[in-house]
Amino acid sequence: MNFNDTPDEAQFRLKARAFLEANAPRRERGTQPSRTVDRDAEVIKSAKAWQAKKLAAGFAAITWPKAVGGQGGTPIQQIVYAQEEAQFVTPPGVFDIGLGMCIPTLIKHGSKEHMMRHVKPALTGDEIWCQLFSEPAAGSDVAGIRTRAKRDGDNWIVNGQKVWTTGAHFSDFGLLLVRTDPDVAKHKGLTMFFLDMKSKGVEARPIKQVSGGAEFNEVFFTDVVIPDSQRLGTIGDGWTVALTTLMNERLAVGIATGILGVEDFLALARSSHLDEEPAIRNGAIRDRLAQFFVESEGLKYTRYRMWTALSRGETPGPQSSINKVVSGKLMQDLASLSMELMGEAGMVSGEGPGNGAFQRQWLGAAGFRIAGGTDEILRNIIAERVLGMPPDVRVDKDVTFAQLESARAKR
Amino acid sequence: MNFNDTPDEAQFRLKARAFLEANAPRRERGTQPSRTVDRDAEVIKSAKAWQAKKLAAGFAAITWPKAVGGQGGTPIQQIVYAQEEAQFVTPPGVFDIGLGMCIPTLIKHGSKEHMMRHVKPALTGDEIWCQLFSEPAAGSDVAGIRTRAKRDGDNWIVNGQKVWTTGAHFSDFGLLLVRTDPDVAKHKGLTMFFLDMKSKGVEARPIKQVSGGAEFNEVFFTDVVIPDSQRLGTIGDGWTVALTTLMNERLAVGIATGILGVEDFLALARSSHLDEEPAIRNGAIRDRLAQFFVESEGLKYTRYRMWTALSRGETPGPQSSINKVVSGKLMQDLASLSMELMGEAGMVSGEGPGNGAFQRQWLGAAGFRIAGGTDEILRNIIAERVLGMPPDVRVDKDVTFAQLESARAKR
Amino acid sequence: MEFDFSDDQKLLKDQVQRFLHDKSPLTVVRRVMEGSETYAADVWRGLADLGALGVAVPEAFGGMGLGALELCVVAEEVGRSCAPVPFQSSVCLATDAVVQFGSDAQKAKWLPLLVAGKAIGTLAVAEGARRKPASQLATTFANDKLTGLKTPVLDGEAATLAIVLAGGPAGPTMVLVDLTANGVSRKRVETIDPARKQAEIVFEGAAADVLGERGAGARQLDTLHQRAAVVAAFEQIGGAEAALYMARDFALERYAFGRQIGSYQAIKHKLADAYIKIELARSNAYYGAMMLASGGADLPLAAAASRVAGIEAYEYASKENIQTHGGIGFTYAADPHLHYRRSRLLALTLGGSTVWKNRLVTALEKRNAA
Amino acid sequence: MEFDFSDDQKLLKDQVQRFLHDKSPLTVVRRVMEGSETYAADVWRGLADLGALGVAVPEAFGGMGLGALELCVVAEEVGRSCAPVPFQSSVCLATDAVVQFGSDAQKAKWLPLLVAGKAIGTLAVAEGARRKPASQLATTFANDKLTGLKTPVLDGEAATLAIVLAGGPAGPTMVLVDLTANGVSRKRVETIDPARKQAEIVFEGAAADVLGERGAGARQLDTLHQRAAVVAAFEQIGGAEAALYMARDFALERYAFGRQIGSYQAIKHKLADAYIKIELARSNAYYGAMMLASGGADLPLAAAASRVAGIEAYEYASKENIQTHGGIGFTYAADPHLHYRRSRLLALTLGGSTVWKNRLVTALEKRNAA
Repeated sequence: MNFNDTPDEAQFRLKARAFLEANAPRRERGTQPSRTVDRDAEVIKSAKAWQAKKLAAGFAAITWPKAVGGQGGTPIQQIVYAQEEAQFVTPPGVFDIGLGMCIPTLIKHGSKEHMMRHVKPALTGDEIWCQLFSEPAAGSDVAGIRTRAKRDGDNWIVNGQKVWTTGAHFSDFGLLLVRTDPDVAKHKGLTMFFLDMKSKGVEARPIKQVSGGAEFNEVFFTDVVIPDSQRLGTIGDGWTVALTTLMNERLAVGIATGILGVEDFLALARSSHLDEEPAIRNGAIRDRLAQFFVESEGLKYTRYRMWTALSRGETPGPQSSINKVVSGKLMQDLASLSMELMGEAGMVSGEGPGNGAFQRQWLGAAGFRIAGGTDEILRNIIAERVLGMPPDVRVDKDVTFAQLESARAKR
Repeated sequence: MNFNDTPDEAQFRLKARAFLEANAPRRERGTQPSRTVDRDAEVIKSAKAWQAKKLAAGFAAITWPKAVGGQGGTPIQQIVYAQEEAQFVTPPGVFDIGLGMCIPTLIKHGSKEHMMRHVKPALTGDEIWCQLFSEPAAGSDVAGIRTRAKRDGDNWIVNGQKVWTTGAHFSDFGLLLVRTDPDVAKHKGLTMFFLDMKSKGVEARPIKQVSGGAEFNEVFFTDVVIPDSQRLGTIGDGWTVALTTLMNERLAVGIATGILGVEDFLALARSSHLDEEPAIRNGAIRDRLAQFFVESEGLKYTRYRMWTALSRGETPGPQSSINKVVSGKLMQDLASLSMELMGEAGMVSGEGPGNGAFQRQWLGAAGFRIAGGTDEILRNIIAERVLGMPPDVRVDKDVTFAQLESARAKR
Repeated sequence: MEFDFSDDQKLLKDQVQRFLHDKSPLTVVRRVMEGSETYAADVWRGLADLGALGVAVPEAFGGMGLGALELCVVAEEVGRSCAPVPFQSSVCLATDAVVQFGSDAQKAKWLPLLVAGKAIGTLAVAEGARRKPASQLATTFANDKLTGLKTPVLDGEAATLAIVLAGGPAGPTMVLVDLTANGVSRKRVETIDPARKQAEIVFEGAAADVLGERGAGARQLDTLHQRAAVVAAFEQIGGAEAALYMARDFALERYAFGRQIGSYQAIKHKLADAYIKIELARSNAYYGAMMLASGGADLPLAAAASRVAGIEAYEYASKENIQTHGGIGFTYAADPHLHYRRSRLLALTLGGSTVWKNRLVTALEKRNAA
Repeated sequence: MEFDFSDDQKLLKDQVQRFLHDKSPLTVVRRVMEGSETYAADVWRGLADLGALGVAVPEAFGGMGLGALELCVVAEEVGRSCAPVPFQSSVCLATDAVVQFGSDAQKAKWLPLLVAGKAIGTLAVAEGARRKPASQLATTFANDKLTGLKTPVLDGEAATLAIVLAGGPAGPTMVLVDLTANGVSRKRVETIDPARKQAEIVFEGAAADVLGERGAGARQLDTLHQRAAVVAAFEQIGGAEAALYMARDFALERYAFGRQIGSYQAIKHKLADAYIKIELARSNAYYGAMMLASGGADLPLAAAASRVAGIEAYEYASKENIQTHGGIGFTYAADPHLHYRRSRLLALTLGGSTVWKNRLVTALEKRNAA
């Protein structure tokens, strides 16, 4: 057991580091990449330039086959690069969804023409993609979407609303899941398209979150015209196509950044007082800190176990599914107790220890436990896919979507 | 707000205390009634004698109407008497199930002849009753029972097995729920009988529990003959009758006794060491102790709120439904932490602080969280009956019991 | 056994509940959160008209001359409505401080104003980041003048009267300061619950009066906090119930996979747990209220238990209300975050759970030693 | 990145797993629980034949000459099977004590016997009810003689060799005692896990040898506990997985209201939580094993984290296994209580969770100061 690189990994790491040293400033020790940034025009421009540079140097689409413009590298190379890049100040990733989810879907389900036209500009950073699946009434239950597309000759006319769309307002293209037939079972009447986000009738509005951030959008569709040539997969087969996208979402290797953790809590506990003694001397605080440590280190080493599997060319086990459900609650509990250590100043959100970072984390954690799969859905996934337990009883399997909707309306 | 008796209650309390003073020794301060005792012949005899004495003095069946042999008293009088009796050493209650559940069911659903024959001997303590509902494959789902009764002229022939029957081996009569028709929906094919526990073909075997106790029995029925005249309610209406019994179970006002609680934990924490300081000085232990206190006091004052409602002649609110789900976990956690305070001696079950009482509680609590409704069932009940949330999806409603059984067998 | 509020007290509760339901819906909370008001003056005036600001103040000073039990039922309704008014600062802390420790002159001057809602009081203790022992206060009181900086002060902008804990030659002393007089300046401090504005207050030789006993400030603060802890528990219980029923209602309306999400055990059991915590808090708080009203010896223990259970119930109910709402729950436009924020505010103003759990055990040790 | 066991180590794991699965099913646990055996001698012999008792003992002394990683994989399988054998006492504590602190003569005398399963070792520290500081030991060692009483001693009846922590003029000292010699008497002590017998041992001038350094007993004990904590975490993880999958299998078989109880979220999420705790424990224990094997500076921190997570995972999985089984779960005839008991035994033998959480933070403070 060791944390060492294999010779190949070490060589790749050196190459990556050399590229980064030459092209980006090193991050100061102790600082963290910011999690929520305004994606203004300047930022988008610099992100595009950085993507082009990475591609040229061989560090974009590392795991993609060379045939589609990737580097033909391994997942562990992707991770090594990400570890190195995290030590430098680089523009925020605005391509993660496009390159991580949309384009792989296009490659699998699109035509040769689609690939010829769209893969290259996405790789070079010229075109940004977003993913339009969730709806106000279809969150955990993605297949419950209501946005309708009706056939009109060679075109489809789309009306409805999407929500939780990251980057809709600066994206060039979007992957769009719509209902084309309400008179069949819920999962059967869906079809997948992609569209130009500048199309007439598309309107993106930012959603203000509790945490103050607004990375997500609501997107409204009013008589938007999409040519049938932009359909991915057959009519009514949208759910199968969507599963490809969602599967790629799960493969994305997330390293949570910008999170206040055990070290921050320890520092705070050392400099705070409880009942006239340093908080770190209080057994209750020590107990909680130990619990935070065990969870946080447990997640870290769970990630290392996954990387080891990748490094050996194996498929990682299901253990990484625990990450979000543990870290959401950990973020929330740690931030909450930190605020308590600050006493009344714990309420102050803009200054004080950490300049309000604990307070922002406490607000943000409430959303982190929901976004991208609620704690409840994730526990279901662990129980069903890892432990092999039965699915919940489904009452929406043998009825049409229209019947479901009218049953709901009647209650 | 106060804890005082009303004048009527105070008078009743004095009467009860005078009766008890004259007839039973006072319990020593700090001792608790034992929870699990062997019901040997001696004990049963003394319990019967005590019941007769209570009845004669007007302290048995306090809340029953005078017409059926009760005292026509109020629920709060019942509670006042129980509070007083708890301060004296009296034989264990072997009549709780009979008088609390079986006889009320008989009174509601039986004939005049049934009442004439059975109520009096039950009240005087001459005859003990038990309740035969649960089965190995029907725990939380009581209506899923398989014990069959087949009609044979004026009799019914019963075959099957019951389980978790308290006091089966010393009971004279039993209230028995059986399936008389498997070809209708689960709840429709049940019928209620009572039977002489000395009938041929009835065999009771004690169940050894994890805690070492054996208050419960398995009861086996082999071609047991029950006259149709001992049927309660109509054929197929057993579930309705059973609900009467179970409803009475819920009305039973339980005061958990013999449980080690916050005071015991505090005493232990004061006399134990953790990391070379008294455990009570450790902040983590203080934190847990405070949590135990809040839960334990919360339950106590919840009980007082219920008593207040009864004292006012009102129906208590639903808050008492929280009692078991809180106290089970509390018992378990408190015992577990107590064992930790004892160090390696915490494993010793027969001696040491409390003479193994914490260890017995730790073992027993695992069962307390299950018996009489699991934590999970109780949370469902709170959600549905108190908060008005929807029931779980039921897949057993529109099929016959026989179909259910064959579907289960096929999996 | 009479362990419940009386019919009269319940009548008062209903009256306050109806008023707040009509006049202080969550839209008013948002109005204060986002606007320039320092508090909802219309709601405050209405509460004053109902007598709710002076239920526990003697009639001689314009109050209703009732007691702690009446204050508790009012608090529960203020909590339920999440009302953006200086209830805790002015009624539970400042007014109570004057009632408990004020001289006749101080009472005569301030109580009628406070009860009528014409003066707003607050308690100013904190001095910036991190907790400090009372012996290390930088704000000082000498020669009837107060100098120093207090922050954050809840309702510090709206308040016209501050009860300030200051250092001085005799030790920590509680003083009374007219915030409209010279030598006082304030600026807003941003906090996690913008519906309840807070301020930094700078005293530069502001005129001040000793409240209570010189040098007894720390002990007086403990007394005030203990009393306010019980009342705050009711405010927390009201808020927790509002959050629980908001979650329940949403769970009945929202469908996923063809079913109400309220039919899933993950949601049902979560809300059952919230109900359990609320009932435990309520039962503890009832005993706290009884001790507060009767001046019972168990007050230190009962107040700590009320506070610990109250914090836990509101925190759990409000955060799981967001969770039950799913994606909608963490939008600013939806209401769940209003209670999430308020639950944290109420958990921090009188000291957090760890401190009170420790106090609880200290009180328990004392009782069991006796 | 090579953060996993090697193929050879996994092979050893499979071998031990197969052996225990075949030869030590839960019926053997019951046999020892209820019978007169002090441990399952047949299982123990089989483990010795596999070399499992000496994986971390140098070949010179009859061991396999492998290391801590191999010991960890063996421990996981012992835990999974709930085997009624003196694995922790003899292999993880007594044998390791001789390896770590023994003289050449002590090693030559005892290790070959221990590895072959011909001697059984144990560590005797506790002296009856309640925890005591090492400085207050009543058992004393002087003039090569040991006098005093130790209880409870895990496997104290089966053991032929005890490593005893005793007081003495030089301070707490670890000594080695042949339990078959004169001056030793023992009697059984009833405990919550009767599948692992414990004893009270009385030493009346029994011959004893210093193990390691005179007066360094407390430090040596810390070292042993730290090392054993990592190995025990694997034993706990194995046991926790066995309990989890026992619960899962039951939940698939058992029907209520026409459905497998495993289709209810209350059960699904409970078992998902057990899985989560087990994975967190496993990941922490892997780092513990790496530090143990490499003698890394992070061992104190990693060992404490392994222990805290290991205790939590096994405790939760075993108690919720009973709960998942419902009524059947608390009968003596059903198997869930076997793991419930064992989880508590393993949580108490090396010191409980509170103590180790405190040590964890001490180690963290030290690392962050450096």
